[in-house]
Amino acid sequence: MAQTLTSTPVAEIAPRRNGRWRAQWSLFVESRMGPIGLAILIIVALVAICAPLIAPDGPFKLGATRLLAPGKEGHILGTDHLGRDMLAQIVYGARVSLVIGIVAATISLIVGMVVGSIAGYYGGIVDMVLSRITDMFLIIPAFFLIIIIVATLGSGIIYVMVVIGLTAWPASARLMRAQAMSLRERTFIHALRALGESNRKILFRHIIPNGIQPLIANASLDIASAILIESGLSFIGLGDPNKATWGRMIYDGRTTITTAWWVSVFPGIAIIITVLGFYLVGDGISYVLNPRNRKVRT
Amino acid sequence: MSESLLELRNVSIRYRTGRGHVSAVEDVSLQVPTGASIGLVGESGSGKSTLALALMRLLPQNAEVTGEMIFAGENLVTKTESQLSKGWRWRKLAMVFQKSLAAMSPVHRIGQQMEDVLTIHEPHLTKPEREQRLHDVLTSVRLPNRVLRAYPFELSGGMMQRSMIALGLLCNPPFLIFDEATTALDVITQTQILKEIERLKAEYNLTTIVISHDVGVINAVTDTVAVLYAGQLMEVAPRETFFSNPQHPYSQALISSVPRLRGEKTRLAGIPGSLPDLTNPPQGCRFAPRCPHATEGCLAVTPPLVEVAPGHLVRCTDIPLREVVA
Amino acid sequence: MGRYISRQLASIIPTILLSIVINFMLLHAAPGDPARVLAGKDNPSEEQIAAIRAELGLDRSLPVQFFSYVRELLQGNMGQSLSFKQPVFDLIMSRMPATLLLTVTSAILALAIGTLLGVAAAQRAGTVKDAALSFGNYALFAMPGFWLGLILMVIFSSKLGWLPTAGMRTVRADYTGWRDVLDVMQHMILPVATLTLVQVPIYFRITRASVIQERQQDYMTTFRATGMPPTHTFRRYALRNALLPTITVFGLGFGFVFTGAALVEIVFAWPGIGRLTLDAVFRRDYPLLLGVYLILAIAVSIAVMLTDIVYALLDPRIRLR
Amino acid sequence: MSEAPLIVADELQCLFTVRRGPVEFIRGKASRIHAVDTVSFTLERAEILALVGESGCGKSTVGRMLVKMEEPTAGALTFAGETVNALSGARLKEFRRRAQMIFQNPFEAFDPRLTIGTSLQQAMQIHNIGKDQHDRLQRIVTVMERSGLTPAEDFLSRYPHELSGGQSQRIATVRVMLLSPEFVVADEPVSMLDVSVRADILNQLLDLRDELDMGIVFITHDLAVARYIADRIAVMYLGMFVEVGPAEEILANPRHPYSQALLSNTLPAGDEDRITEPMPIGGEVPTPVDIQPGCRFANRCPFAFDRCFKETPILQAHGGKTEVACHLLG
Repeated sequence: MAQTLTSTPVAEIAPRRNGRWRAQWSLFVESRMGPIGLAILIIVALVAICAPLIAPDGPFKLGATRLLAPGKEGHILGTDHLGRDMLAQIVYGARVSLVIGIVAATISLIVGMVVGSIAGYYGGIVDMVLSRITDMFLIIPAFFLIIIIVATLGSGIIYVMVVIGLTAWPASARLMRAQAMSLRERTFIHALRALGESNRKILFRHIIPNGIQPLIANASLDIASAILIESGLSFIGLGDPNKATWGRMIYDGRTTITTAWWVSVFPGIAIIITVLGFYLVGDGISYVLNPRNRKVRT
Repeated sequence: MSESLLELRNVSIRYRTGRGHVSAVEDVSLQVPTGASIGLVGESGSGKSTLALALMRLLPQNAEVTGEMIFAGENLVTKTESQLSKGWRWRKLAMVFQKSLAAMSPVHRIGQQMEDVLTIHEPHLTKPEREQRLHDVLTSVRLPNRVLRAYPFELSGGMMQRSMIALGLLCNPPFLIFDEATTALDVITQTQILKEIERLKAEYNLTTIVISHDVGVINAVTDTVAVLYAGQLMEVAPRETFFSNPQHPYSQALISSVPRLRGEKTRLAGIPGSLPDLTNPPQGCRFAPRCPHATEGCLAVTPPLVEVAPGHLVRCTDIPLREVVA
Repeated sequence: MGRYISRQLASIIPTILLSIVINFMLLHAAPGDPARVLAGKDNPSEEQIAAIRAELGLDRSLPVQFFSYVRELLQGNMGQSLSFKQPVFDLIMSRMPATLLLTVTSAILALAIGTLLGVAAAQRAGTVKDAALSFGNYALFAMPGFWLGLILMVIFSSKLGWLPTAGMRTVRADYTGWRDVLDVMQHMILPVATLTLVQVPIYFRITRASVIQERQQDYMTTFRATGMPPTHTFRRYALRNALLPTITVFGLGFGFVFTGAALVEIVFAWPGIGRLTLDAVFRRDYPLLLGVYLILAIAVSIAVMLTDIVYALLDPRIRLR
Repeated sequence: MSEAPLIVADELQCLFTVRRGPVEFIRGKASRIHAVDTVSFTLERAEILALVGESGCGKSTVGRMLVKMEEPTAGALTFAGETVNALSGARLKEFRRRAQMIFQNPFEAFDPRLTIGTSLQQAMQIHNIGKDQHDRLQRIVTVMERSGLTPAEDFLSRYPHELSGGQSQRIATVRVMLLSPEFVVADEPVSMLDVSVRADILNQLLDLRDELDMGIVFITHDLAVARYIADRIAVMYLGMFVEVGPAEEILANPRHPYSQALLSNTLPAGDEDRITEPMPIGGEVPTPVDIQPGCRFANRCPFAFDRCFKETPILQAHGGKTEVACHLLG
């Protein structure tokens, strides 16, 4: 049993079974960053879900007055160069951003999980090949790759999500590989092999479920970075032209920023708040997963 | 018997945790005479390492120490961190840790780290004097000088453990604690290092506490054995007496559950049951729930540590009874 | 050590090869005729397409095409930019210094600031100050660099008028010598500040985490037991160990810097790779886009390799194995 | 069938190639670690053989090869008269049921996410043992209660982290028993346990041998434990057997200098005197990279002479049942 100098076990006292979730939750709260992030995300999600209630006219309704300053004529956050209400656009933009982030992160999580766990569990030549490929993808400047692909293949939102997801997986793969490599040497995996369990079942029923936690924390960061990448793409004009995303709003407001700052500033703040929420939740999950923070350290 | 260098008086240690207090050490009183070598033996969860760290005042923040630890006439429990660093730690008490590979910085040379420690305690030494001292301590643990140029990962387990002993001897402390110092080593290396420890005790005139879960180690390098179980001191006895005539049921079980190299092969008996939950320790004797001789009285009241013979103390209500039988 | 370096050198070759393969595949994966794609979408003439087809040898088998593509690359021939009517390689190289000026300056500044703040936060771990620093760091990390650049530009150039709005030099001023250097430096301030700010969190996070982790290592207990003052142990031992991971991040972070720089260059009209990329996107100049990507992949691979070597120099566990 | 010994290991060898970088690859230079170098022995049913040696001597690798957790680089392994080297598919699975392994670390013996009951049932499901869930549970409870784990139901609903090390190791042994194996390799099963619970595990294994005529290879670094549990002892040094024979004979009269060193350096745990003064041996067990001919113990052996550095001694009997690999004995 791994013991450190300062934490020699006093007794084998373990938290009760159903106390496990509660213990993890209390650690999450203790991380301070986690709960703040979760609160932010709940608000963002509520806004996205309730968009039709907040902005009944939808995001594309053209208004009479262009570039209206915030607070004028009932437009709390002003209007853009086509007279569209900024608040409505931002509220609907939340939906797009969340979907892009979650879909891209899910793709990257799944690819990373499969590649990493196979490389880590089987080892040997399989690992050599897969982890070299992973490292290479990690080094390659993904944003430029995304630019080329989107510029070549088209900038529909589906493409954008898939391409972001397919370039973001190396980080998850590295995490999962490390997990699988350490799990592989754990006694219970050896025991399962000795008992005659097939490698495929060991991989999917034991290695992945036991090793996936750090990937969940990482997925939170992946969602955040997917949202940022999409906004970057939109900003250079490669976003989906049919979707009101926050990046696109900043792009739209760029030319008039000296006269109508609100068109670019508010969507930017929306991005910051949402991305921050995911970062903070990721931080909270990492805190929970860090064995050093476990309580009942005896 | 000479005067005590160290005396523990009713030392109790509790950890505050999310699930309440863990009573790791309870009411331990122990005298360590100058020149003595006390073996502190106990299984995992006995509190032996907690006690060692408490002596160096290295326990984590969530630990509370009560009682007195009188070292050379002064109470260590009330010393401040800066007092301890100046003149106590390493000058008067030093320690050899378990798990030696991680016990030094991995990216600094061993010599550099040792020299650094020496400079802090004896800043007046010149560079050649420091090098001489390093050479001396290395020689006394039978290590070549090239170890000074090595990084921890370049040394074998045995050499690294010798380096840790050399580090402990660096400032000539009168008192040295060995905390499971040979546990991770192979049989032959372990025996050789224990022999070095025996020799160094005489050479440096050391008083030592040797902590181990292995009665074989305790047998090899101590003159007095103290048995800890679940934080309570169960028996203190001269080594010969402890091995030939242990009085506490736990001591007896501990010795008889180890297979022997020679003699009649009899079926070994383990100790049934498991360690009590120290967040909610049982009333009375903590061994009572597993003790074959336990009575209702044992579960109600903690028996006192009674001197049954000179230098032989036992915490058990059953003692007079069984002595009559014997 | 020599063996280590040669191994590192050997290890970047596959990465570069992979980038070339990706490039090649992108050419062929694009919808329709690669020659048509390479020629751009703005109604290329049939002669143009035929010329490109001949140049790439598109009538031959894929492996043959691949090897001739690689051979061309090895000679520095990345094709002709369609919109600039110049060799792609020359074009990129002419823009590289401007980009390097931004990226290198900001990376070093961010490394210094982020590390210092990270150490400061770790030393106060668990306090309100640490929480505030961490929160601020995350907020900064959540900021899109181009947006931050816009905001800084509006405040410091448009509203306050303290700094030039855009470009690398004052137009039509034709300064020379020191005057020119000063002029460039003045133009640099905002883009460099933007890039530095968005990178600080990377170093802050890794430094804070690794300092906290290092303080819990066993050797810290050993040194505390020896009576070594905590500040001494920290400065002399914990810090050295804790800063090692930062080096790796510095290498990998280079890819990130280029990304950030590209967008910030667009905001500040800085004549670097980012502007070039944007132009290439707008004008559907595919040879140029592929060229930019390949050069960056190689540059980042080399940066990663160099940092690995520096890491090995500082960590005997790697150097001596 | 029943005539054949349970296990016949014929010149088993296991070499590991040291990881190569591109440079070494081009130069075509590869170092090999001789984890196990030609080990031969037989094991009968109901016999317990202890493999004794220091860390890195290859005793665990031998154990792992015996249950096909590691493939030998050379040599043949026969199990109940059948060659197992090339087994695969259904035959391998059947071998896995008949030849089992108990591991060192009881704290990680079970998947931490599953209850003990689930893990035990899973072991039976792999080999289609038991008609249905009810039947399987019935069997589990029977075996557990026979091993003194009462009440069994109380353990089945627990998670691994709620067990003590001793309990966990006993249940791990139960899991192995559910498959009714004929052969078990026990790799240091008590070295991580407190002394007070070690006896339980050792006794559990002894009882199983008696009840099921199981053959056991017991791996340990502790000669006293080996003496307690084993009929025969094989002393290993750097991937080779240096001495093999009846346990009492080796304990009473070790012939190989390494066995002598090991025995004399083992600490007595009671009031018995040392048999002899600890024999001083220089250095530590080296990593066996690119081994040259000669006795592997020669450079640490106080009695080594010319021949020891040139010629590898062969394991042979010198009167008595014990076989020794040493030039000193002629």
